[in-house]
Amino acid sequence: MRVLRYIGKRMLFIGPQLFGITLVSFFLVKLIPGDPAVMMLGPLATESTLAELRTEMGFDRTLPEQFFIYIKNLVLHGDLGTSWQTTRPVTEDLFLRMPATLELITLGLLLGLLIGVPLGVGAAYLKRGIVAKFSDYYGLLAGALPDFWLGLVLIFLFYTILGWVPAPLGRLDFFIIAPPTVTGALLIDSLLDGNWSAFTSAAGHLLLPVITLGLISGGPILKMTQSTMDRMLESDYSRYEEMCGLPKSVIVRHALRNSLPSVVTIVSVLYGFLIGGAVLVEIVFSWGGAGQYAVQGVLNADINPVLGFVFFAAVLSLIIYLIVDLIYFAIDPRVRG
Amino acid sequence: MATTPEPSTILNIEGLHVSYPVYETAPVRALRGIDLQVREGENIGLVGESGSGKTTLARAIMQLISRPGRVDSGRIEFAGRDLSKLSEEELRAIRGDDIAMVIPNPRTELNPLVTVGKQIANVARYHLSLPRKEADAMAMAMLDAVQIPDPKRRFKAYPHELSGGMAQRVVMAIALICSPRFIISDDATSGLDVTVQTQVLELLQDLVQQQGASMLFITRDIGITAHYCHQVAIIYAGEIVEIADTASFFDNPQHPYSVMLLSAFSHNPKLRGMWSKPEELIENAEAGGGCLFAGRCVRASDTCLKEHPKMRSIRPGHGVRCHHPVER
Amino acid sequence: MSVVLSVQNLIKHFPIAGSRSVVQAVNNVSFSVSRGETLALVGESGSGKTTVGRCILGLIDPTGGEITFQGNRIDKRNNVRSRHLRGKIQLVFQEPAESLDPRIRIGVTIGEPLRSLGSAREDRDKQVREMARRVGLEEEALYQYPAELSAGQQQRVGIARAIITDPELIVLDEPTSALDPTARSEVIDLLITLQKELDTAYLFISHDLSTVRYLSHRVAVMYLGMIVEQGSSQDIFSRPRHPYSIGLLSSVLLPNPRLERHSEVSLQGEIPSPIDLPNGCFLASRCPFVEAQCSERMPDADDIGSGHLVHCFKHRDVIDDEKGTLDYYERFQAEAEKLLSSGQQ
Amino acid sequence: MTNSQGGGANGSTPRRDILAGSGPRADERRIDVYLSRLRYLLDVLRARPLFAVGYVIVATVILMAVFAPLIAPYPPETANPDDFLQSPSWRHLLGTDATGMDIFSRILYAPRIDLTIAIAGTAISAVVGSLIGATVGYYQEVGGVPSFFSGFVMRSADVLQAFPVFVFAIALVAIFGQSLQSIIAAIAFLNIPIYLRLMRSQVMSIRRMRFVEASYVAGTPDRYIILRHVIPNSMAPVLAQLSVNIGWSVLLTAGLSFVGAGVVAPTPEWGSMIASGFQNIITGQWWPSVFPGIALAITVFGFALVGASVEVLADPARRRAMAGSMRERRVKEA
Repeated sequence: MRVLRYIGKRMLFIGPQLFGITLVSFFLVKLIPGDPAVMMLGPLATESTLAELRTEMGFDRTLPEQFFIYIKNLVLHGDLGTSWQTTRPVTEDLFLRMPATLELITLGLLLGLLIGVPLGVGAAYLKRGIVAKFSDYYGLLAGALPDFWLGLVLIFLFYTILGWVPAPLGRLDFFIIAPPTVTGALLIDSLLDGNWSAFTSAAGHLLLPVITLGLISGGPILKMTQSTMDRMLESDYSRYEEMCGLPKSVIVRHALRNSLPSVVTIVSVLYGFLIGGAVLVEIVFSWGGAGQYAVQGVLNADINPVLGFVFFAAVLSLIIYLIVDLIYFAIDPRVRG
Repeated sequence: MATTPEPSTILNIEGLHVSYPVYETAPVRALRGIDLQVREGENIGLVGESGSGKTTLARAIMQLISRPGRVDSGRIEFAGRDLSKLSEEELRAIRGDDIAMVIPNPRTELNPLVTVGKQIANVARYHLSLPRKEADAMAMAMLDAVQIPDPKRRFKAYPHELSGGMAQRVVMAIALICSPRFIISDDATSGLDVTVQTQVLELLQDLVQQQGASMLFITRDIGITAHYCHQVAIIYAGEIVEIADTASFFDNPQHPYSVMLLSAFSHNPKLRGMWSKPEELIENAEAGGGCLFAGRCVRASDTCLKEHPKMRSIRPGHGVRCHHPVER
Repeated sequence: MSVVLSVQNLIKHFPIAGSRSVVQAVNNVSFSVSRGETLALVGESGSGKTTVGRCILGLIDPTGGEITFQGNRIDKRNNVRSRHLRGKIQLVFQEPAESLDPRIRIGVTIGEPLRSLGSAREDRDKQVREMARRVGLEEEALYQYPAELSAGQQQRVGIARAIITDPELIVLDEPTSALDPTARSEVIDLLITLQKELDTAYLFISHDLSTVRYLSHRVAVMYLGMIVEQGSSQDIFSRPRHPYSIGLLSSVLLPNPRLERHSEVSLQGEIPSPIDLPNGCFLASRCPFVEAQCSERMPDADDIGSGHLVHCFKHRDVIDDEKGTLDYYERFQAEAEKLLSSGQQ
Repeated sequence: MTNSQGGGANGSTPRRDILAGSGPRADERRIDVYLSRLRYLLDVLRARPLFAVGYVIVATVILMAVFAPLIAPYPPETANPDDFLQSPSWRHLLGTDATGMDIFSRILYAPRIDLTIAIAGTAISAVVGSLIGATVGYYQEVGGVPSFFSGFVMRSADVLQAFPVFVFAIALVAIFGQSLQSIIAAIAFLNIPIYLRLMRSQVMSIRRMRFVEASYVAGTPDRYIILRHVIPNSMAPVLAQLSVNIGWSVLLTAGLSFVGAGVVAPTPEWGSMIASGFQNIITGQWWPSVFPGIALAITVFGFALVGASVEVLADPARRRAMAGSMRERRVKEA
């Protein structure tokens, strides 16, 4: 099987790539000023207790030694160290928070696709129609609005003024008992649990952040769809299909299929960006996602969460790129050949 | 000059003008009054240099002039119907069904993501309203008819997996599957190697004859028309300057431009010296309203610069647009 | 005649990404070009003729074989860019527009090769003017940009840039095939005149047989990376012996409906892929004269007199000399002259 | 020769220098070219008035930044505890924030920081990224050390692509301290891969162009080929990217400040202003956050429009379409 051989080949590269990323991020993050020992014990700690803690955490070793230990723990035990802020293993923290982020950005990008692709196709199909005009403005505007600001405005409108949605504080109302964690995505877990009230509460909390991300990411998806569709409809083979008298609907369908690789690419790029980039929206909605966790880590010289997050994000990105390649594989026979 | 179409005329073009606007300068007049009649079952070769308007004519017949170009005046009648009066829907029914196009460089013009079998079948499916299975069977038969070896396997092939000659045959299958009455070949074999080209040309000629279709064979290669066409028309700067039966044309080419083309082909320095002006002496005579070829013509007189020549017949079936046709 | 360029057993294989097989673009090609001589490499697309030219120009590295230029071996270290060879080998491309930098004035483009030869600026200016005059460009053109010139003029610029270093050899890669008939014949005439003046050797790469016939002294016919037949232009066009050469020549459609083609030697099917070529003769699958030994081994070159080399087991049986009808170019010329030389005012 | 002026062999009249591409006639032509470009720009603006809006926005924002001290009614960093959270009024056009600073004045001052960071960051990344990209692209297919180098650069860019860039930027600022320079450095660093890839793919296609090969065969040094032929012919998409990228960098700067890893509090900056008004919005005081956001959005919108117009201006296909729409307009007018 060609596909399997291809996946195998990709897997071979993933190891070195992850190592490279961990290496770079480790030495970089270690440069962040601030002594974790001082931060943990407070300004009143004595020099000896500080030194003790440093030895305990391995900070007295040379950087390459520290890196070696870090990698050894990661490979042998899947251990990414502990966060001094939460005093819990980073792996556990991330398994809790990463699904929150992923649920948010997956739904956000789905909404973006639902907005961007139909508008893009419509705008390319009827170049001078009202849809094209609207798409033009929408694309420019979505690229210009800061997502965190849009989130705030939505909160002001739908929570403060209209009161249609729950308070922007986390993923569930405080009185709702969270369903047992299976996937970490609350919508799915609550359904699996049959917990309807948790489901509606989770959905209500998701509404505004997902709309925020969807409206913003709809812009680039729309632009990419429109420009690729334009190109495809102007392409030699679309013109040829026109000469053969095929119905316009067939021509557009074929053009859309030929445009899919670019749409998939832009979605994957957005996904990769949002794993960290959604942190702004997470902060606005007090989401408690992985991005927030990492940013807290950076700002407080809490190194392990940052490294762990980078590692998780890299693994996810690499998985996404693999999926993208598989989609290309399915769509385009030339890649297969 | 509107001639009454003979009963057997399938395509009748009268006074067709097409132009493309150009930013900040005068529009390019791609076609300037084309008159052309094609009779049923006839194969007419249209020869011209690049930029002479050949492809524009093909697209005009299909009613698919690419924006921002447009038809300024003139009419195109196909089987008695004025094509410009038809709705987009009616035109779609004609394209690919009654009038089909054979294109060059098929490997970039076939959809890369669809198997060639499906691309052939699609045309039959939508024009003949066939169910998928029957359309597929028909496409398979067509692949066989264009002499593609192992049609079963090729049916599932993608365009990039085919050689140039194979892809050209696929395009012919697409053009012929609905048994069109009129086929336009736009420089169709120009991308092929010569040893393959003759095979493809012969096949195309056979199939077109079998179906009794007419053909407009557009080409840059005047050599092809000598062997595969009934009539030859020479187009220069958007005008047909000479039109005749093949034998009559090659025995007695009358327009200085036709003679120049033939002498260029011969590479005979003496003949070329006789019939072409060196590049530095070529002048732009377009503005004067005279003959468009006057600036490059070795026979040009004052009349040529002032007066635009009309198409006239010196002998039956042989028209020439020239004040001083070559006489032998 | 002194040999300027000699190519021995040239091989070029291109690796295919993600595969162990290679594209066998050039397989064992040998030829030489002398001073003041034009050798035409003729073949269809994929025959490897352009690749041969690129190997000589150092644009790609050959896989095997030897290229000798004026007694110096050309290889990776010692190529057309090396100081002692610089400007001695020049080239003219097929696409005149693409061979000129659209953002640079014609005069600067023509003079650029002198830059690396270290000639003084004033000197360069003088030479640029001189070259422009030689190729028939007006001085005004030197201040223009490529887009402002016609295709024929652009090609003249390409030629001026090539001859300004007074090269020993010019590789002409299909210099006329993108031009219209009239511009084409003018460029050909220019090339012939310049060769007479400068005594340069031309390696003329082309698929256009009628141009080749007119322009070249010797012809090498290439098929799938091999020279299947080479000899004087006269021999190849009027007494071709290799079935491929005959098929190629008889495929050309000349503008005279009365000239019948030789369909008995027409080649079947299409050119096989240059990946995993067979052991025997590459033409075996298409040749009407094929026999058992053809698919077993590659025929060696057979010299049939005055440097006319043929790679074919059956070349003696292929064509009936008595008929002598093969050179239908000759007949076309004769008829064309009869017809077209009358009637001028 | 028809020309009487240039060919004089006596040398008394100065020869026009062809190789330098200058001289009176060359200058004349150059002016013509500029004039015709300007005319085209005006025609495009007439056909797409929205582009004109873009230019107006960009110009206004820049003027705002320059003349802020003259226009602003209040000093931008002075808190007035008595006047905190005032809603918009004639006294405070856009209201005041929680510390009592005048929002209108702060919005006027903000582009000084935001634009400086965005423009400097984009410019640095464009220059550095393009140069590296051009070198990598030019030597891509050459064996030996250069090929190893380009492989290394591209793998590094790949690794960078799998990085969560935003968190990475925050980390960079954290490492180098919250100064203007380190924010610029972070923005530049984030944008470098964009230009690197863009330029590399361009150069790789230009590298195969015939005119580059002709130069190569003639023995012209690589450095000259890259600077004279390759880069000038590859710049168009980079230029089209610039303006859009400045807008994006403004957003990124604001985002950094919003999470607290960018410009520090009293300094007027749109992102940090939105952040400081964040808590008030839930209680209904919308103006401290909403107005800076609008200013930010309009600015980015303006740069995006200018970017889009550059793309249109550089595209020859649009030039043809332009001719078509002008004909239609003439028909309508007649």
